[in-house]
Amino acid sequence: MKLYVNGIEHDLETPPLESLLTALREELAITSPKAGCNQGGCGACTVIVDGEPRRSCLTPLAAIDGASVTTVEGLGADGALSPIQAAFFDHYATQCGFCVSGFMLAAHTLLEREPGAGRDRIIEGLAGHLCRCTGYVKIVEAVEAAARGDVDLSRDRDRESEFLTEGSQA
Amino acid sequence: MAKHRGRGIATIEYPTGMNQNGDPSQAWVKLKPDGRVDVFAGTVDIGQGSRTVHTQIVADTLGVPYDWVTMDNTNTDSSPVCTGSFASRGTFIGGNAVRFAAEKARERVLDIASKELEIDPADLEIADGEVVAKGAPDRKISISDVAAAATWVHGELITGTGAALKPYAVVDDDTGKVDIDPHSAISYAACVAEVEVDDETGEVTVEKMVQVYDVGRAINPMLVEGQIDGGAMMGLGLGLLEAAYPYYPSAEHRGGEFGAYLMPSLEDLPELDNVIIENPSADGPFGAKAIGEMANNAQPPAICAAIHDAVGVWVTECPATPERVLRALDERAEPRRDGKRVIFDEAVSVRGVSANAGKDAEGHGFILVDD
Amino acid sequence: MTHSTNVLVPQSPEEAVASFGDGAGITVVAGGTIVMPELSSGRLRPERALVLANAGLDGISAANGAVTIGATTPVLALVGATPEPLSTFAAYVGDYEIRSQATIGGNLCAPPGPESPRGDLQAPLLALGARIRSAGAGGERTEPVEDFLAGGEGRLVLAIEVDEPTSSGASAIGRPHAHNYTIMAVAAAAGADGVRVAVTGAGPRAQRLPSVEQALAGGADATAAAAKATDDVTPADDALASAWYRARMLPRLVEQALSQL
Amino acid sequence: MKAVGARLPRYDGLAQITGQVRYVDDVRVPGTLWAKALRSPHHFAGITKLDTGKAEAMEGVHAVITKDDVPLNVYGHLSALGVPGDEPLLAEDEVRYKGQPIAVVAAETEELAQAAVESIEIAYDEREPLFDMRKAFDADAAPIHPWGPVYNHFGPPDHRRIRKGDVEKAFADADVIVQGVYRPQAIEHCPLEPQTALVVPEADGRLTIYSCTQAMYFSMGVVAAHLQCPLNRLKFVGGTVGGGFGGKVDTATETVCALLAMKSKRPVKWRWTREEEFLASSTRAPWHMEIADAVTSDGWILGRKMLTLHDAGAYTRFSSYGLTKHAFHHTGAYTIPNLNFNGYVVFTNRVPTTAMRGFGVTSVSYAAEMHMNRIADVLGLDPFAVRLKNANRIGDLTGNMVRLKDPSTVAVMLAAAERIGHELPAELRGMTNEPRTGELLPEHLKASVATNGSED
Repeated sequence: MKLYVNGIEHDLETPPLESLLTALREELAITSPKAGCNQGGCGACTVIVDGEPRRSCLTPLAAIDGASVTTVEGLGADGALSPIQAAFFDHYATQCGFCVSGFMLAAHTLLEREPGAGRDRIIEGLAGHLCRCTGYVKIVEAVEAAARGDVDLSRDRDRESEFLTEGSQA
Repeated sequence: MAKHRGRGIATIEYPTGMNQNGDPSQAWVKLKPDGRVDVFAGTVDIGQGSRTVHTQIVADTLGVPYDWVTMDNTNTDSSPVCTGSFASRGTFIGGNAVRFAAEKARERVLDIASKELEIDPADLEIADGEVVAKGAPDRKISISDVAAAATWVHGELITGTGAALKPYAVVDDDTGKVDIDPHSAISYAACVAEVEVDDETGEVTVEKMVQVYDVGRAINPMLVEGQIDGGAMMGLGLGLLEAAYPYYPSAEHRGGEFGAYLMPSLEDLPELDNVIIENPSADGPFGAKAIGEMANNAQPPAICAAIHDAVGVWVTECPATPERVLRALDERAEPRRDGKRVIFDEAVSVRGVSANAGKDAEGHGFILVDD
Repeated sequence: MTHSTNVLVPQSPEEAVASFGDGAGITVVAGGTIVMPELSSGRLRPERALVLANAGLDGISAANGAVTIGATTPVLALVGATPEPLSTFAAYVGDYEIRSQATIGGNLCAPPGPESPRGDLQAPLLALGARIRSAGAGGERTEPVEDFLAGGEGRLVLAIEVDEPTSSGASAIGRPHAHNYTIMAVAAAAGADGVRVAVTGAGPRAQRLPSVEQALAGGADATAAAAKATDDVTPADDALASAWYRARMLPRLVEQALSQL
Repeated sequence: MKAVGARLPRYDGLAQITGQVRYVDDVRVPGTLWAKALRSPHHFAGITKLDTGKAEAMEGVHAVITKDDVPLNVYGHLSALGVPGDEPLLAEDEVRYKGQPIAVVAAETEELAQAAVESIEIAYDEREPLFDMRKAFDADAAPIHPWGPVYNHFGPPDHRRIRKGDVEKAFADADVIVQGVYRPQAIEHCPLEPQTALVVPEADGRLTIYSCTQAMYFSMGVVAAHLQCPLNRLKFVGGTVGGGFGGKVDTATETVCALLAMKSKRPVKWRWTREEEFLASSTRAPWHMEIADAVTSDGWILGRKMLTLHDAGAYTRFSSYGLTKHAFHHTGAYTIPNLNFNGYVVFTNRVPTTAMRGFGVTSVSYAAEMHMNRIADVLGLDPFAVRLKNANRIGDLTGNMVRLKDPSTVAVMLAAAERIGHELPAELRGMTNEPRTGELLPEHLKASVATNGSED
């Protein structure tokens, strides 16, 4: 089996009936997709396969031989955040963080399918993803902001520099 | 078929810290030679953002920029005791531990600065990463320089430890009376839920919740909002959706997957209108009380009150599933009136179910008003 | 155990049929949404697995008033592209990701879940009088969906054929919950031979409601016909809803669906 | 002040959105073995045979543990606070809930571990389970534990009591007595990260325990007690958790992994499947609460009698703690001068219940607020008005005789009323939390609130 994961070609030893999630986590040590249920029920394992969001726990490797896979590790280019990542960060759309990779990848593809999607379309598009903490309010706000293009992409990945310049209220 | 709207109110209170106290949190703060600050505390971040809150508290207590502060809560070798992230104790008790540690470190900063500036520590203050003489703002030294002097000149480590512990409150087993306060503070909240009830399907939709929380002081309002938003959804699940045992007390038909367990999803998200009140506590860090645990307590009764307002029936078993709402509508049960007594729900009471006539071994009644 | 499973990935319909053979000891993986959790958990340990992703069994085509749907056509592709009430039911399934991965053939063959109904699409296929083309022991055959559901286990679905109804109806319990299984849903379709009505979620598999259909044929109005619905099914308790609630809701759902005809 | 009060981004926010936060299952150590458990298929049964010989003999299986491998098998989550331990880490001669762990295997793969579990020979003597806590007091109730179905260590009584004022007089003086029963049910915690632990035996004899606990030191104490070892034998690594909500205060996986790692001398990881989470992880407790309030026609609550049953499931865990907290808060955000509260922790053959967000108080918030709304309805009064009248004020005494210093019932209610445009009469609009005076200090409150000697 062969996969292109975040642009890098991998020949996999994981058996072909194992899930894409298992291959990513156990063989390639790409751990952002999470095994929240291994039942397809939570969306924490969602990754992008050939441009479409997929529950990686439900996807046998044999069905996607040769596919291109994107995880959040490959979402931004060269150390920069992608718009959806910047929006999730700015809007505090994470609490424990376990669901966030799946949410962001699903939202990223949703906005590619439906640029400018409004609140109802965002809720419908992401409704299969669970956040128990539950940060739904701020997740929706983040995706709405990304849909509007209202994100700050100049953010440095280094946490030093940002913090007291904008948040402070003295 | 008709849909009915209703509104219900609930007001709650919730204690900060473990009940009866006796739950320590400890912390250690040290400065690097350039004045950057390391915080060691065992507070587990379960998503509530305790690392953020702890570092905010340390930054302001020491008087350094926030981005000077790092925190290690990763292991029990480097971090002293934290009883745990539960009982809404992180910000108050964990926060006090790091505050106390930072205050000690602050004293050491002033001591060293005093030597460098040759000014009595009592005449010094710290602001924006600098130690400044009170009334003489041109006489100052940066904390970076203080830390460097401590390291390279005075041969000292600027550090501080802190421990927060309220003593264990003893309960009188006969009366429940405690000898001392059994909590660190008490937070309060009110929730008004607006629902729509379909009287033919029993389905309830929460349209809006107005929620007011007194958190003492919102150390980080964004994190507080996260707790309020999240609690609202969890409370909605408690009130309307979730049941580990759908046919309680039967233990059958437990779902084994998310697809068969009704957890709140984005589709259940109502309009949330949050109001944060800051009525500071006397002892919490910067006046903080707590927010985490209480955040899912007010919604279930507010929702069930709103159901009553909408269709006139009390659903007193949570969650208020469509089936329970429909059965209540079918029954339209009126309370039994006996003299001045107004008695609801007799059939489900202990005496309504138990075979032992509702008395315990000491003859105390399991019925509310003794015969 | 997936390590010891012989995995077959046919590259054409013919190869799929040949690989499937008589179906003995083989597990078919179409979309994977139902079978993968069984495989990953080790509850299912097949000798052989047939992965249909590249078998060319997908696609929707129309000719002579009939619509033919390949077995591995994703549920998502059915929405807006197939006759009602199938299209509406397809939109009930899961979320975007599940719909784009799950297939009509897999949904048709779905066994009931341990504590939930599955196989939502069985109801509209029953209402539409779908014809199922399948391969397996005794070769290929085409049969009515009722017959397939009654005895189709161990066969490889190749395609599903439905006719455009003259009118249709669909109704479902509850607010949509993309991560939960549909609790109960009713499909109705009117065609040349009358009205067919089917329900999913009232039994282990979807069922037609013959008493309702007969009442309609006998001239009953929607309300009167819908009242017969509980004559045909005996709902059970599961984790999502009780038998009582389902029995209470069924006539209402039937009436709603019939009112759309 | 700069940082406090600011809407600063999460400390770990960038790590979260770039997939760099490492949860326990993201930690990889070469040579790790995988654990799987044999769990009870019955709600209540005696174990008449347990033979792990075949499992131990399987190639690739490196350790099998049962009760005999645990230095201190029976321990309680609150044993350190003096609550008697009643829960075995691995079942002794009985299983008291479906899903209770009996034996755990460590093997080269999860599949192999599962196969080894299935090879364990076990036989049960099934018993009639008890599920209805209301029936625990029946003479013929199943004795789930040797001491019966009720926790009996609240000092001398077998229940938690609150006694304040003269409740019989309050009921005699009342215009109306309103009674009701409230029954919130169990829910699952459902953190998206399942219970997971990885334990690495280090060369120096220490154990590094990668844990998803919400409470590292608390869990370290539990593990050390079971292992009967000093704390410096253990190093907990954690601090980052994929959701807990109280369920990860249970030390569910760490001790078993530690024992397997010690026995196999290999790193061992145990990650529960979602099915196991639903089957065997603890839940929020179901509660049964009966309230009778003595009230006046104009909305004063003179007294409350309350009975609470808390369904602990099969073992105590934190139940006695939760019930005491519940008792302390059973008047809600209001001051009631005369109280008689009796609360019982009742055992049933359910998965043990544990802490969950709002522990002990979520239940009573539901009951007390439902009851408050019923009182308002029965009396024909505005539910805001009844609440404000009885609201906690500075100087009021709670049921456990704590003098309130800064209650905010009034503040949050007035803010809520304003936000929704609910009209209130001027005397209510002008209320504060200041100590009661005038009409808000009626005779029945004077006696037991303002002049009680137990202040401070």
